[in-house]
Amino acid sequence: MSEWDSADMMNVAAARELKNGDVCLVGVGPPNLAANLARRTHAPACRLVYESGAIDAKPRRLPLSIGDDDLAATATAVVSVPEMFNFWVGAGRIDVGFLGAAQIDRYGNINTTVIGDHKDPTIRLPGAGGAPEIASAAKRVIVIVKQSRRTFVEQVDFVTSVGYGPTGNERQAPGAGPTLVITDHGVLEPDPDTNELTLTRLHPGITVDQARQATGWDLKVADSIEDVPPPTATELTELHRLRDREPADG
Amino acid sequence: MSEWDSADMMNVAAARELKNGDVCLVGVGPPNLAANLARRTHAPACRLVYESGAIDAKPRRLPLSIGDDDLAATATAVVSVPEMFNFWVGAGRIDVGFLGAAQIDRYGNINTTVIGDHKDPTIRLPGAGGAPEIASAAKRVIVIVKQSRRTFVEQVDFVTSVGYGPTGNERQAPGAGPTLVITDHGVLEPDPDTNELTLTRLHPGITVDQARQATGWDLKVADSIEDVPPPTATELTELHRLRDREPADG
Amino acid sequence: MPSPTPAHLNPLADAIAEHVHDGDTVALEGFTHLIPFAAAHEIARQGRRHLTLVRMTPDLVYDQLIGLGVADELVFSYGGNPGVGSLHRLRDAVEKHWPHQLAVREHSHAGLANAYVAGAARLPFAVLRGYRGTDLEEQRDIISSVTCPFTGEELAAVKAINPDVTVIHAQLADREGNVMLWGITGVQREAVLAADRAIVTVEEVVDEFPERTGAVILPNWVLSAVCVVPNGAWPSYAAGYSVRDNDFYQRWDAIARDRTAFLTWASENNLPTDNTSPAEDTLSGANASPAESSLTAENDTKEPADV
Amino acid sequence: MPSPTPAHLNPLADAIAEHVHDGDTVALEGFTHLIPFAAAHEIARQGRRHLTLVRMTPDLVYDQLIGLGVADELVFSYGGNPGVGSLHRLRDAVEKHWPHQLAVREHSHAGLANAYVAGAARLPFAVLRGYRGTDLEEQRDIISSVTCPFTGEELAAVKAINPDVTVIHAQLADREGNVMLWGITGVQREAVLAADRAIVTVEEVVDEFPERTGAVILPNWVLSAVCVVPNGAWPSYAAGYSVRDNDFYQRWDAIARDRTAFLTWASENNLPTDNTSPAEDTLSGANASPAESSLTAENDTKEPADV
Repeated sequence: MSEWDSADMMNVAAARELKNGDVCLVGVGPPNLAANLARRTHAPACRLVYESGAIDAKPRRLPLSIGDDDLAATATAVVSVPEMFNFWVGAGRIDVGFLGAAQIDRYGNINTTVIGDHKDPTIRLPGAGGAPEIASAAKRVIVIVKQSRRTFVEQVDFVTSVGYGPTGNERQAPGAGPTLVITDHGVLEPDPDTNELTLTRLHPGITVDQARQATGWDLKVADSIEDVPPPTATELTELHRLRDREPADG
Repeated sequence: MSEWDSADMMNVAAARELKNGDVCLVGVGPPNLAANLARRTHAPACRLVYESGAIDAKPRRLPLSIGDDDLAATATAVVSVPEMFNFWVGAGRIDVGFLGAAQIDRYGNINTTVIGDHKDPTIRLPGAGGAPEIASAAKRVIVIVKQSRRTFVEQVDFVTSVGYGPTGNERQAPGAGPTLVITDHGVLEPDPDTNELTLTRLHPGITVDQARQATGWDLKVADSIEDVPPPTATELTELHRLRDREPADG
Repeated sequence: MPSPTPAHLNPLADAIAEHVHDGDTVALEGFTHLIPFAAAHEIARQGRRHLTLVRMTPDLVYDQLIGLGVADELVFSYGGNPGVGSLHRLRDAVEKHWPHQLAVREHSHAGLANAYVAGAARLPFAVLRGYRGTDLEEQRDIISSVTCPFTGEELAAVKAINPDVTVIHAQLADREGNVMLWGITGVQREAVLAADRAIVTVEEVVDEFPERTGAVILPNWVLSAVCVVPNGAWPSYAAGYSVRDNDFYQRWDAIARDRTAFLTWASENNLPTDNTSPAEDTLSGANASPAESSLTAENDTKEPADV
Repeated sequence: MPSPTPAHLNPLADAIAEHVHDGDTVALEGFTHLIPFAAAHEIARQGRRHLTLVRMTPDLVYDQLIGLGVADELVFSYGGNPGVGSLHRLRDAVEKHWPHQLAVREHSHAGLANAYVAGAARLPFAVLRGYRGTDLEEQRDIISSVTCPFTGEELAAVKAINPDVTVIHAQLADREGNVMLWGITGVQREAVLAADRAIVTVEEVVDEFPERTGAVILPNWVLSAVCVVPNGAWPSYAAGYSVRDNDFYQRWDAIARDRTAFLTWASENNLPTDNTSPAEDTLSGANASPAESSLTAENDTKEPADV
């Protein structure tokens, strides 16, 4: 039960950022795991919103897609997709939005569209989904992404979702932008002056040098780095139960 | 049962214009009476839509307002008011829209807003309601209004709903505009070339001269005038039953 | 934006005192059905002044508030007593400035509904195909036009409405303060989501919501207060709980026609008025009937069930 | 505009033959839930070509149609196999032009949802706050901007989408051909109302609709055809009738990764393909597994009821 890897640590660290009462827009993958973990541990009253239309979903097991019937069946309300984006996401009612990334640059700009040219790509990625509006309108945006030189790049091939713009100063959206980037190495936060992503926390056993090695630009590092506490036994238990699609413990 | 007055004739003549299968947007007053009369007589399959959101309402008694519970309870679907105007009225899904008028001019432009100046009116009328969009988007617009020099005026004090514009040529809306004006004297139709309202039919016992006397401009009269047949016994029976708020006969 | 605090079940007087302030822009919505009369009367009872009142159909509820001197401005789209006639207090305020002048901004139903829609989406305006060629367009501060960047077509634009507070009546709340309404739901969802604060009066509190086709559910975290006020929509109605008191809508015509009758009605119902003399210019006093103590009357006009 | 004729209960093959033509713009909607797979397969079986396929989430349903050579163009907002990975047929068409080149226009979810909303309202465009600073804006023919005439704020505009035909799956029709769906209802209402013609497959026909909170009801006169196709959403699901066949979504990954496996699957399910050799360039053939005859398989992965 006490074994965990860097991906577990990433999900646990993301879960810890959710506060009780937060309205959280949840996507597939790590965000889904993190948000449900938070709800099963320290933030039972955080409110899960899925872009499929489910508001205040209380999934009994980890949903396998954002359109699982369990989400609709346990939600306080289910709304249409246009209403979700117009009246809930776009209107700024989301406290925390989680995003993934195929590529991210030092100013938090995100690519999930293509590697290569948009008209003739080397790799066609899934595309935008709800990310551009979450990036634009959520009060806090948390990016969850494994750190590597392939992902943390000098320049993204395509801007799908805007962070702070090409030079860090172009953001005009109503939300605050990416407030945290949580990786399998640690946590990056935008510099208060320049918005450049800065390493501020390290996961247990990871060094600054390893984080630098996994970054495709000259990584800015905070003067004092916090150590992220390792996953607790409770966090690990619930993480495993979620992955095994078991209901909450107790 | 065979007694009737000019107001009855007006309502009966309006009801006759509804065809089986027509989608009809119904407002309070004479339109409500006419549409429900049509449904109880020759057009049982006409579809009544109320701007309150009721689609395919099948009221068992004459509704006293467009928001009666009987409309919602008998409708195929009830939608929100924004959806009604955006997806149903504005989108052009209404075959027939009925309108009333406090003032109407020779080009079918309608005032239901004020007598006098808008900022300091002599008489404050109810205002626009759903009329401007019905006038704009319905495939056929039927105006039901008692004819008098007070109502049929050279120039309306305020254009609430557009007919064919100030000189008859300014209409740019997607619907056809006022195709019929049904009064207590007869029926007026726009001239095919000029769009000027032209007397084309007379109710029983009404003369052209009477219609001219009740018109505040030099009334154009068709070369050959049709005689409107008087109300049938069935029409009168159902009209009285509707007014008495009785359910349909049989 | 609404406070993220979950809504509580509150006494109505407390909710109005906390959330409705002098000078606020206030929307009381409900399209014929579920009109929040009890909340309106509480606003009047607490003596609120200088409100901008927003509502698609002012109906009796705003006729009363306007006559009581609560409003400086009215934003609306259809101001009649449906099936009866004029709203005489509204007319008296506009035509004769009694009890004081009332500024008016008016839309079509489509325009005002879309102004709420834009407000709920926190967009500055909404687009619709309408208004062209009408004199309503002269209200340039709320109605303008935009050009489609793809087709070049010119369309109407209406300015978003974001009330300081929206008040609605609904059938049900659950124990957590989530709210459910059904039947004709009008523009209530949009009006609530467009507001900074939202107050809901409900018929009753239940453990669990029933299945209701066409129901609107509002989560507690977009609501500021939920108040249990049975029959809080009277003389309007709440589907499943009451029927519309059509007789009162008829009787109101006589009360509202005459300033004296209106002031008597206000006094009998403990609704404060400005110290305005009714004598100077009564609108159509000739056929006014004496006021009836109708506000507090029971809903005595239930129609026979007809299902 | 849809024909005013009431919808009939039709065989699916007839409805597709009558209403879906080569070269049409076709939207098959359903957000994870109620995806009209059976109708998609019928479109493929009838050999339709040169379609512009519109769908927020292409999902397996468009991965299949794209691999079968049905589409010339794809309009979408998120093209993944949710929780599993890539849509390999979509990628093969875009990256390697197999079986032929696929033109792509893409939105965000908000943009595409609003493009349907504008289409349903028969407006030429919709306004939203989004896209600014993204490279998606480079698609100027579908994404542009407008300036608010009241505040001067610049906002995004998306061009309306009006499919020639929209196809959805729903739980119920009544005997008159009105349709009811509930659960996650996605963008189906808007996609149907935006289309010239609409086809609905349903689980069953009932005398009367039940009460269902959150249900969407579509009157028969906006529908061109209603077809009874039980389990017509498999391997997606219909709330109250089936659960999502998550195993098939997993298995599809192996089928779709490999052109040979895909062609075998198509052949086994009588779905015509273009005469394209799979040999020339297989995307990631290394870990491809043999095709399973999954299309016609029973939904064998019902999960235990968990209420």
